Amino acid sequence: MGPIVPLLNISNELNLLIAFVIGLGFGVALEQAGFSSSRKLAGMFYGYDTTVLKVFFTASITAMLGLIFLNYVGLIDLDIVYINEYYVYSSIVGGIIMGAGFIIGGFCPGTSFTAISIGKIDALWFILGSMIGIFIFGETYPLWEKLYMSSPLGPVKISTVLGIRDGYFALLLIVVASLMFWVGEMAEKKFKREDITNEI
Amino acid sequence: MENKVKKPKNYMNPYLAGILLGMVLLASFYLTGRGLGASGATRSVVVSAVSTIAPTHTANSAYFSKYTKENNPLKSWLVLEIAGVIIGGFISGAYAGRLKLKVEHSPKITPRKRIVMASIGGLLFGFGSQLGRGCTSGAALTGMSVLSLAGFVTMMAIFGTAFALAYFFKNNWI
Amino acid sequence: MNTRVIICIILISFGSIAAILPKENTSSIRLNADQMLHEIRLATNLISPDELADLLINKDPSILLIDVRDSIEYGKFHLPGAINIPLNNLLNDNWIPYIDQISQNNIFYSNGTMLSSEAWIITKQLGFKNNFVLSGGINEWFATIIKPERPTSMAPTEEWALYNKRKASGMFFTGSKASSADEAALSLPPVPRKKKSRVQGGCS
Amino acid sequence: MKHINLLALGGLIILLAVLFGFATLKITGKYKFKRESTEMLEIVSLREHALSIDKVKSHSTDDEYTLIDIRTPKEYMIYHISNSTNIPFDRLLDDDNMDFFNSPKKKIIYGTSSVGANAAWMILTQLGYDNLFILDCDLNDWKLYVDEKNIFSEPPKKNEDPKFDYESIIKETEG
Repeated sequence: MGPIVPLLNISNELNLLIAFVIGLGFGVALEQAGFSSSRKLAGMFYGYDTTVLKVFFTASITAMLGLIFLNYVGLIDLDIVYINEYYVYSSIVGGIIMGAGFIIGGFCPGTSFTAISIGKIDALWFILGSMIGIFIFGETYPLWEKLYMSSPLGPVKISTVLGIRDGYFALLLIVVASLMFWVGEMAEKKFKREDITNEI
Repeated sequence: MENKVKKPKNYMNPYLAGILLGMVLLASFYLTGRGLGASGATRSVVVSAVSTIAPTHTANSAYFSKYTKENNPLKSWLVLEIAGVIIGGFISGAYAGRLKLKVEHSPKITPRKRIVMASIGGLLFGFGSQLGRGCTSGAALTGMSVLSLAGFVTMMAIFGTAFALAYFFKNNWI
Repeated sequence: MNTRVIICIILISFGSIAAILPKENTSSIRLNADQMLHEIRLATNLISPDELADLLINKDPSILLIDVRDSIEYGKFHLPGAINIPLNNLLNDNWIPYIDQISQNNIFYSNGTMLSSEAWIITKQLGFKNNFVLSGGINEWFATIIKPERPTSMAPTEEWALYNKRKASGMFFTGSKASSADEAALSLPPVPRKKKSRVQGGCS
Repeated sequence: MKHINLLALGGLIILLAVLFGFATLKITGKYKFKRESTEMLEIVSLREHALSIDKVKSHSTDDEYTLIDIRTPKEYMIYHISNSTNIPFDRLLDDDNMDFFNSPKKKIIYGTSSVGANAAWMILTQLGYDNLFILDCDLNDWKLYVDEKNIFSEPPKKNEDPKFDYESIIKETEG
């Protein structure tokens, strides 16, 4: 009966070992998907390579369906699984700043670590930059504290907000994702960049 | 003279890699009840650095003091997970023959400009990930799979802004 | 048939299966129908008036009597040291710490055993521990302890012993000491049961 | 590369199928509680489900109600209220019994004591079944009062009715 660590209160060290192993899987999946190259990541926004879209949505849908089935089978207790708290303004403003950082820097924290692991120097600078960014946030925190803490709605789920069951929403998301995959592949043909794709 | 440079293997089919990543994420939920993350690890590194340099300062700084409760901020779940990511990435890169020290940049810009862009992007991302309580893997990917509204909003904000600003940074990439 | 089409077909098929799965069951309820049936058949939660009398006489501190009738009946008469939780606000927030705890033994009672067993079934389902029911309720309490029937003269000695014991305990409960027990019951703050809380996670 | 892809893909799908197959296999607790505890409290507090002897007596003749005896088949054989069907408490959750409770007819449950009938009523109502009632008296009283019609001058009291005047008895013994 999952989740294992909290329910069987596994020792912290073993939990950290599990974290490391999961990180291994995460690293392999990201690198194999091609997320270690910033130009492949940026490809989504210019159409020549929509890998990010495909991998990102397939991954979250697979995990979502997995959780739904595990919950139905009774193998996982969803009351214990972490659900991100929703703070309306900080999620939006934070997302916008991160979006800008994504298109300018070409990485996100997870992919930057994968890129640096195979020798990408620009990923190293991205990580240094993000450390400075975090430091700045920490130091100037009182300025943003009000925004950071404003309108907390707690771990609200999108299916409860829409008033439909988790299963329905998963199906809805899959249909939307399939359309996006189709559009993505069309875009790849339209904005074909032979020079970039052979290079990455 | 066998110095023919072996051509690196090409990337795994994105859908298959997506399912693999989904399985890893599901395993993380089943084993530990929490999803993946990344920006938290960078923050732990920053917190441990700042607290070693100026312990009194971090103790009374409103934000950092929240993360210095347990003795060693580096001994946190996310830091170990990111250590795994780095080694996992290395293994996969080695297998596929993609290990190479280089600055990947569009031919139109110099490596120096690329590095400047990367660090500015990193700065923005670091700041934004603290404000948004998680990055693409922590808030967006994990959040979406547990159907959390925060996950979807953050994901849409990130991708939306990136698409919107794509035009202005076109020559950085294409 | 490129992989995109295959993947989409697979995901849509699994998605539609997920969509028709029945609504998630009532999450807060811990026991399902079979387990509940089994618990009721075991009837390990019933305490007889004689057992209760012994517990009260030797002042067992871990006992808390909970009267599930409404406040009017409670006002007219209630067992010594009992607190009043009317059945319809059994699950109110201010009473939850009393019925969902691990440090004391609650004994639900009412005039009969209907209200008290209903209260017990509901608390048992939610996984609350150490709740019991006074079988027969106050009616039985009066019939055996307060006004025991005199056994016939030829009755065996055990019956007479039981009758005398009940007569004595009856005196205990009708003497002047009965009222003092009320205050003692509320002094013990119950230790709450440790519930599984949500894991801390994400990057915050 | 194409070949390995499809192979791995097949493996993953089989894994998912096995997981889901295991899901449908999980039959424990086939019948799930549909009503939350708070909703049960509201229904219970109405006290509409516990019928007195006289009410049940009047209903037992009209065919809109059926009587259900939850005692063991042996006890049912020895004595049972006329035209009642026997569904032992242990067999309550069997499939054919569950279908029986699905029928729209009003049903009155009775057992050796009203408390046993009440427990069965609680489980069935929480499983989502409706128009269920119980006979709020011990079967013995019913037998004496209805069948042999001699002992009691007025009908036997419900389980929750006070059988003594508590206050006066306490005052009288205290004085």
